[in-house]
Order: sequence, then C-alpha cells, then structure tokens
Amino acid sequence: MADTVQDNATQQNGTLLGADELVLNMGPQHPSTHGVLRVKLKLDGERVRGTECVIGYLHRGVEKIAENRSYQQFAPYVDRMDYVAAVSNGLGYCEAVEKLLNVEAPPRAKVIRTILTELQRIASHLIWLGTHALDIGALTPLFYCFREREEILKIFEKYCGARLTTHAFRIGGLQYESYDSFEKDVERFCKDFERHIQEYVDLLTGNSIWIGRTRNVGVLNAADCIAIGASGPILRASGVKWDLRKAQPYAAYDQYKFEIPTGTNGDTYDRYMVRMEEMRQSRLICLQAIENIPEGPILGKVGKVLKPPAGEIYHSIEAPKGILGYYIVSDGGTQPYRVRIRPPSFVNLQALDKMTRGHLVADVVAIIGTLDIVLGEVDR
Amino acid sequence: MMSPAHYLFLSLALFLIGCIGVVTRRNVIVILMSIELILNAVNINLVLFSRIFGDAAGQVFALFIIADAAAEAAIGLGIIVAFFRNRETVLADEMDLLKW
Amino acid sequence: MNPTAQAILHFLLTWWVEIVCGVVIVAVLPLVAGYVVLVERKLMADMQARLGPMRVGPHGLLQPIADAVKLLIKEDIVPRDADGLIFWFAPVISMVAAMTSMGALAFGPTFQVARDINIGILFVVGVSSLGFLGIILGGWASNSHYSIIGAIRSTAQLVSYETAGGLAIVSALLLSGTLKIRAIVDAQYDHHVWFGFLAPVAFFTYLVASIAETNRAPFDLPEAESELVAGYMTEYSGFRWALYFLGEYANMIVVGSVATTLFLGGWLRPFPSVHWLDKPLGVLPALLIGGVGVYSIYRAGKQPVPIQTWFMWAVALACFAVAGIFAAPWVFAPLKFIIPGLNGAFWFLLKVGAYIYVFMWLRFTLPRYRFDQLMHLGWYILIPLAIVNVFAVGVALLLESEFGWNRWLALIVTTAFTLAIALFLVRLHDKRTTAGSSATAATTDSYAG
Amino acid sequence: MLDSILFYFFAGVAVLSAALMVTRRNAMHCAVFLITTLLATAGIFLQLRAEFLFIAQIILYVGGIMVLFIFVIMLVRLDVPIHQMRFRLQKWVAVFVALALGFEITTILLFARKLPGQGLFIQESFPADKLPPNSEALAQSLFSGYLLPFEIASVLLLVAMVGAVVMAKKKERTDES
Repeated sequence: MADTVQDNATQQNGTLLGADELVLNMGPQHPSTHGVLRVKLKLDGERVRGTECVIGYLHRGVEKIAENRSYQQFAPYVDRMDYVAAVSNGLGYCEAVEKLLNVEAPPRAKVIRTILTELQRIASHLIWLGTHALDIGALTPLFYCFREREEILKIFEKYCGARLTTHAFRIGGLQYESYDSFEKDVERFCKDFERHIQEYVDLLTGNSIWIGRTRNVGVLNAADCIAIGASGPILRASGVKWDLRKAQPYAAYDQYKFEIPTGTNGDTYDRYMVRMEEMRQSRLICLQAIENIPEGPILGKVGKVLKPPAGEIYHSIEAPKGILGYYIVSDGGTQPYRVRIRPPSFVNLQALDKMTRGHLVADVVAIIGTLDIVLGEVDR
Repeated sequence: MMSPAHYLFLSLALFLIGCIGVVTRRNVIVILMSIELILNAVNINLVLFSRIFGDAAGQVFALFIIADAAAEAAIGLGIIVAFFRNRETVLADEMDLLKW
Repeated sequence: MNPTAQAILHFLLTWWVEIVCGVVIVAVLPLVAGYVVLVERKLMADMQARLGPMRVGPHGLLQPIADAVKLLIKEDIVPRDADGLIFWFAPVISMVAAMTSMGALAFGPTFQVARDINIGILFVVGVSSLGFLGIILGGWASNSHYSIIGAIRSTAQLVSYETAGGLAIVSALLLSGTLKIRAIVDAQYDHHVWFGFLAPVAFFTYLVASIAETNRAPFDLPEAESELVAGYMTEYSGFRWALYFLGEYANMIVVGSVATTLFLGGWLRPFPSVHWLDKPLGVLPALLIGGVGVYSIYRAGKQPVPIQTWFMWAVALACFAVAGIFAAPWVFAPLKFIIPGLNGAFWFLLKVGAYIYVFMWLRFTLPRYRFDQLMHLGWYILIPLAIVNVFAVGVALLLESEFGWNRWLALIVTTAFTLAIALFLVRLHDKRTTAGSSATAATTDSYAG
Repeated sequence: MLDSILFYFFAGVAVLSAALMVTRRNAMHCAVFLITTLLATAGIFLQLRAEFLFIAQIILYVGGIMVLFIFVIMLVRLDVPIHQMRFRLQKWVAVFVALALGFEITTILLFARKLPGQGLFIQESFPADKLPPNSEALAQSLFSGYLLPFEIASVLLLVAMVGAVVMAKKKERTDES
C-alpha cells in the first residue's frame, strides 16, 4: 500500500492546473467495478494514461482446497467461482473428471446438461446486459433483464432446489431426474424470451446515446485478443470465429444446429451485439433440445468412491465469459493431486489496460462492463 | 426618495474600499476583484444621475461598463492562468520578471 | 398609535396579497417537491415492471414525509478541513435562488407573488442562474477530489446550456413582444395559438437546455453514480443534502413553469377562444379530482392494515373537498369571479406536471452522455441552432409584418430553414466523430485545458 | 419610510461585505463577499428604478464574471500557505491616502451649496411616476442613440473572448497518444 500513499502525496500538492499525473483510485468499494476490483487510473486531466488492476480481494484458495477434498466433495466449490454461471462451471468440472475416469455420461444426461448450460448462458448474459446498461446510465434494462432471469432461476430451483450455486451435475451424469413439467417450462420461457429480447433491442440498440457511448470505445482487435488469450464474446467480437461448442463439441452440442455470431472491429458495441445474438442462439438450442430428450438412465457406471488412474487431463468448455479450462492431475488416490482452473474473466481482465488507454474516465466504466468479469472467478 | 447625497456617499465608500483593496492586496486575483468593486461604485453614480435626470443614457453607459468589466475580467484571468502555469505564483510582488 | 407601528400596518395592508402568496410558496414547495419525488419513484417503478415505495402509508403516500423526517434526523457530517462558512452556505444559495425565481412566476391569472414586474421572465431566468453558484461553492468547500471535479463539470455544463436556453427564450419573446409574464400569456390568447406550435424549434431547444440546466436525465453527469459517486453532493448529508435535493426539484418546477408560460400558453385552457367549450372544460377539473377521490375510496377497501384504510378515506375526503371548491362557482352564481383564477391554476399546474413527466420519462429510458459528448452537443449543435432560430423567427415576423405573408406560412418556411441547418449541423457532427474513429475520440478536451 | 430602510440595509451590506472582501486572506471568501456586494448594489439599482440593470448585474456580474473568478480560484490552488503577510508600511500609507481622498470629497459634497454662486447644484429629481418603463427606455436609447458604442462593445467582447482562450489554452501535449 506504501506506493499508493506516496502517489497520492505527490498528487496532493500538485495543483489541479499543473497536475502532471493524477492517480485516481477506483477502489475496491466502487459501484461499477462488478465486485471487489480496484483499478488505479493514471489520469492526465480527464484522459486515462494507463490503468493497473489490483485483484485478490476475493481470493479463497479454491485450488488448494481441492487438494484435500475428494472429487465429489470438490464439485460444490466449483459453483462458487463464477457465481453468476454456476451450472457451466459444474459441467466443465464433471466432464473433466469423467474424461479422467474415461467414463461417458448417458445421452439423456448429456441433453439435459446442455439445456441447463444454455439457460445459464442466457441468465449470465442477462446480468451482464443489465449491469452494463446501468453503468452507462440506462436505468430500465436492468429490471427487464432480472425479470427474465427470474424465470430461469425458477426452472433451476424446480430442477435441483438451488437458484444460484446449483451443484446440478454429478460426475458421470445427473443426480436428479428432470421434473415432469421441465419441457413445458423451458418451452414457455423460450417463447416469451423472443418478445423480451425485442424489448432490449428497442431500448438500446438503435439509441443514439447508447451508440455514442459504445461505438469505438475499448477497441481490441483480433491480434491483441489472441496475444492476450482473451476468449468468448470478446474474441468473437473482434472477428475471430472460435467457439468451443463448435470447435471441440462436448455434451450434446454436436446434435444441434446454431451459428456463432462474430463482430467486425471489436469495440463495445460489437461485443454488445455478439452477446445479444448469443442469447438468441442459446434460445434456439434449448428449443431444439427439448423436442426429444432421449429416454434412459441419467447416471453412468461410476462407483461411490472414485479412484481415477494416475495421470493428468485438460478439458475446457465454452462458459458464458469465455473458455473455462480444468487441468486435473491425479495420483491414483481419492483426492486430486492438483486442480488448476483457467478462468476466462481473469485472462480477459488483462485487456483492460490496453482498451482504456486514451479514453475518458466515463469510458473506463463502460469498458469494465463490456469485459463482463466476475471477481469470484478472477481471484478464485 | 433618499436624497442623492446618500447614494454619492455610498459610491464614495465603495470606491475608497476598492482603492484600498487594489493598493494593499498582494494576490492579483483579489486586486482584480477590487477593480470590479471600483467599477461597481462608478455604476451606482451613473444610475443615480440617470434616475435624477430621468434619462436612460446613464443606465446605457452602466451597461457598457458591465460589458467592459466582463472583457477585462476575462483577459485578466487569462493572464493570471497563463502566468501561474509557468511561475506557480499569483502574488503581485513576485511578478518581477524584468528583475534579473 | 406611534408612527412606526402605523407604518408597519400600512406596509402590511398594501402588500398582504404578495406576502400571503410568498408564504404559501415557501411552505408548499418542500411538500410539493417531496411528492414530485414520490411520483418519480412510482413512475420509474411502473416503467420497470415493479411497484415502487409501498410500505410507508398506503401505496407509499407517506413516503415523502418519512424521507423528510429521516433527512432531518440524519447527522450532518462536515468533512475534516472543509471550508466551514461556504460549506454551510452553498446549499442555502441554490435553495434560495430556486425559491426567489419562483416568486416572479404566475401560477394562475391571480396567483402571482410579485405582481407584473417589468422584467418578468428575465428575472426568473437570471435568479435561477444564481443556483449553480451554490453548486460550485459546495463542490469547492467540501474539499474532496471527487466533488471538485463534479463541481467544475456541472458548472461548465450549466453555463453552456444556459446560453442555449436563453436564446430559445429570446425567440419566444420575439413572438410575445414583452417580458411581463401575464402579458406573454395574454399575447398567446390574442394569437389564438400556443407559442410552442409557432416556434417548435425554440420549444425543443428550451426543453433540451432545461433538462441539462437542472442536471437531469441524459445530462445528469455531474452526479453520475458510476464515476464520481455523487459529484458535488458527495460530502453532504442530512439536512444540507436535502436542501440541495429540494433546490434541484424546485429548479425543475421553475423551469417547467417558464416553459409552460412561454410555450404552452400558461393558464389558458386547451382551446381558449372556443367558447362553447367553456362549460365542459370548466367543470373538468372538478370531475377529475372527484374521480381520484372515488378511486381512492375503491382502493381504501383493499388496504391490508386498518390504519391505511382510514388514511385512504382521508385522502378521498380531501379530494372531494378540492373537487367541491372547483365545482362551487358553477353551482351558485356569486362565486363566478373565482373561476378564472382557480381553473387557470389547475391548467397551469397540469401543463407543468406534463412537462416534468417528460423529464422523468427521459430519465428512465435514456443512457447518460459522456462529458465531452455533452459539451459537444451543447456548443456545436444546440447553441448554433438556437441562434439560427432567433434569426429565423425574426425573419418570419418581418415577412409577416412587412410583406404581409400569412403568419403560419412565414413560420413554416423559417422553421423548415432552421431544421435544414440543424440537419447540416448534425451531419457535420456525425462526420466528425466517425472520422475521428481512432482509439481516442478526437473531441475537444474541455476539462483538461 | 420603506425606502430609507431598504437603502440603509443595502448600503450597509454593500459596504460591510466590501470591507470584508478586502481584508479576507482566503481568496474564495473574498469572492463570496464580492458577490454579496454586487447583489447589494443590484438592490440599490432596483431602488433607483433601474430594474433592467438590476437583472443585468445579476446575470452578467454574478452569474458570469464571478463564476469566472471562482473557476480560476479553484484551478489555481491558493492554499499554498501565504506566509508573507508580514507587516508592511505600504498598507497603512494606502489607508491614509484613501481617507484623505475621502475627506476631501465629503467636504465638496457637504459644503457645495454653501459656497456662493458656483456650488454643486443638484437638481430636483425627476418625478417617479412619469418615468418611462425602464427596459423599453433603455432599449430605445441603446439602439438609437448609442448604436455605434453597442457595436464597438460587441467587438471588444469578441476580442476579449479570443484573447482569454488563446492565453489560457494549455499547450497541446506532444505525447497525445
């Protein structure tokens, strides 16, 4: 902390007029940093010269805990990382361990897993849209998004009892059979959702102030994206057509037809359009999936005590924020030797400095919003 | 109606305070403010005699004085800002650029 | 009786109407501002598919009183080395400025505190422009980094949009030919049309400028929560913060009243010169308020807690009483003389309410401008447009008086001319921003200079 | 009766805040006291039936020029400790000269009428009710009798604006990324 005190000291006696470098603290306690992220902005007047993110306020040492938990015991911890898209975290972890055990989840489990993950993707994007619009000043979209997300959370609650950190999946398949009106609920949601998306489009897409605040803000071209390792909507908005659901299909994604939306010049407006289109595609996937959910068992041949053979695997899925990877090393025991998680938000956050350089303070807020970071995942 | 002498004394008082302000204060901005005060005192006289003679010429001239005060304040403050930027001081007696 | 008491009595006798009106305004304003806040929160909730304040009193009707009491009780925190004198004085300035400018406004043909000042509208605009002194001094006195930036930003915004607003008023005054508020409304009666229709561009410019002048809706940047926490109000709490808040809402009412007087025909009822409408539109206020009373009786039955049902009955009674006052002159003749004053006030407040409804509506739907976009809009589009509009209205009046054109034709031609210039300005603006599409938006950095 | 009360109130406020303005050390306090003086003199204008000037004073002086002053005071941080306020002879010389000047002018005003023949003749003031409506009269003479000075004043303001902008503009940073 010493350096910041010194920074502020130099800034205190520098007059506003002759201030060379003004260090403004968007501290951990700030309404628009989506959790406990501290951004140190080096300002020249109102223009940002450089940013420095200070993270770690939400570090819980999830990976160290994994080393003395059994494989099944660690599954609930995974939901607490990206608490906004818990179901996708669970899917990633379960599929990684199944790969380790080279066990295959039964087809019925795969389809139900796909439906729940796509619903979770829509819910995560809805939270992003609501808070992003709120940061830029539009008060109303937040409540419309949360109204839709409530429907999805009701479906989760009916299915597995929990709304946010669902722990819906088990290694080898599913724990709960889908409740009887599952298909009807999902279908009703998807039908309404078409009309609701149109409401967001009416509110924001054509709005000249929205375009003014997002066009050409936080530009990240394809080369920078790949250099930084950014993934998910940020990568696709800068023109790179890369989505693990198509590139390395997992669960039941290969059975359904859906497009991958991509942007052109990688600014905040393109990322907004990409994510809106992704919500529409997820809705199509859900509609196709609930037509025929195959009959059959929901849990594969997996014993009570899991002792995977010694070895290591790396399995990644397309989480709403980007590529979520699990690297698990097992030493033959019931507890994993090492679990390394590659969270998309942590990697995407690196782009903040490059994107905010030269912009105004108001843009920094918009850029943090468009990165769609969740601090639980960044700090683990 | 108050007799004109009252108004004359009031403008005299303001004028004197303004002069004292200009002469004694070290801070250039306060000097500029005292000049504004002097201009104001003059305005009172103008308006007084415009009221006595019932002719609007005095008030027209007072309006011109306000316009001039605005221009003068703009330029004066511009100079102060420019001066402050490279000398970091606003005090009158430190503005001795000619002294080497 | 000794001379001083005699003089005071004489003073009271000559000025008692003004004093009563003044006291009414000063007393009623906080209450009205409180209920405007409640209406705003309810409207926002309604537009966002939720209910808004429902807990304090039935349907949250007692919420403003609860807010006021809370703000009075809350502790007044003064930052450590804040500038005591100015810190205390700044909110008072912005409150007093809003209230004095309300003194010259005419809320109806009879209800006006300062009877026909020769410089009516100019007085209102001039004194309400004092308000932002309170803002800048408040920002400076609280001695915290965020509030100084907020204060400088809001003053820059207010100064630039006040020019645009002033020019829009000038073009309306061209049509009315006088500054006296009552004479302006009479001029609109003589022209048989509201000036808002005669000079639509001026009305639109004034609408945008007044939104920016009261720091609201898409221009509420100085206290943009996401960046500067609460701008110049960051360090204020408790009663001082309430003063600022009241000042903002009072300013909104003042701006609404100026717009109504100038552009929406003050206290004239919708079709003033159509005489067969006199009776129905005359009785309308009584019917409307009576309707509200009936609705609150209907709601009284549905209240969960008995105390709330009693309160709803009280509200219903109040509504019926007011409806009675409005209906009384129609029933028996001797009270005929109070009709214009009463109905005039009703229509005036209805129009001010509609104007404020547009403010709130914009606030809930539009995102916020960035500071340089805001200044850019002000200086590059709004002010040139206002200047061109003043010129256009002048030409129109010239055409009408010298060359005998029909008034409407002249105004349509000149408005079309202004709109053509406006389109050119907007395209110029778009070309510039898209051209400067490099990473840094190449806009004037008004703050850093 | 009301007139004198108002006059003494405005005059008192004006002189008091002017005196305070000159003596305060903190520049922002000086600005606030100058604003009070200006508002008090605006009240005096109102009493002299010059209401257009009253509102012009409020809009131009207080709303315009003083905001400029406050802006500059805010930008030019003055809380650099002003330690040089040591006693200087110059201050007392100035006060003495001002008082002498004041005394001189008061003698003229007071004893003017007494001097035979060439005393200061103050005419009976114009009857209040026959005064033309103020803003119309002002406009009348401004745009007919004083049209040329009006145009020159606008040029003056333009030149001042351009000068102020040029002077206060920060040199564009060369490393503008």
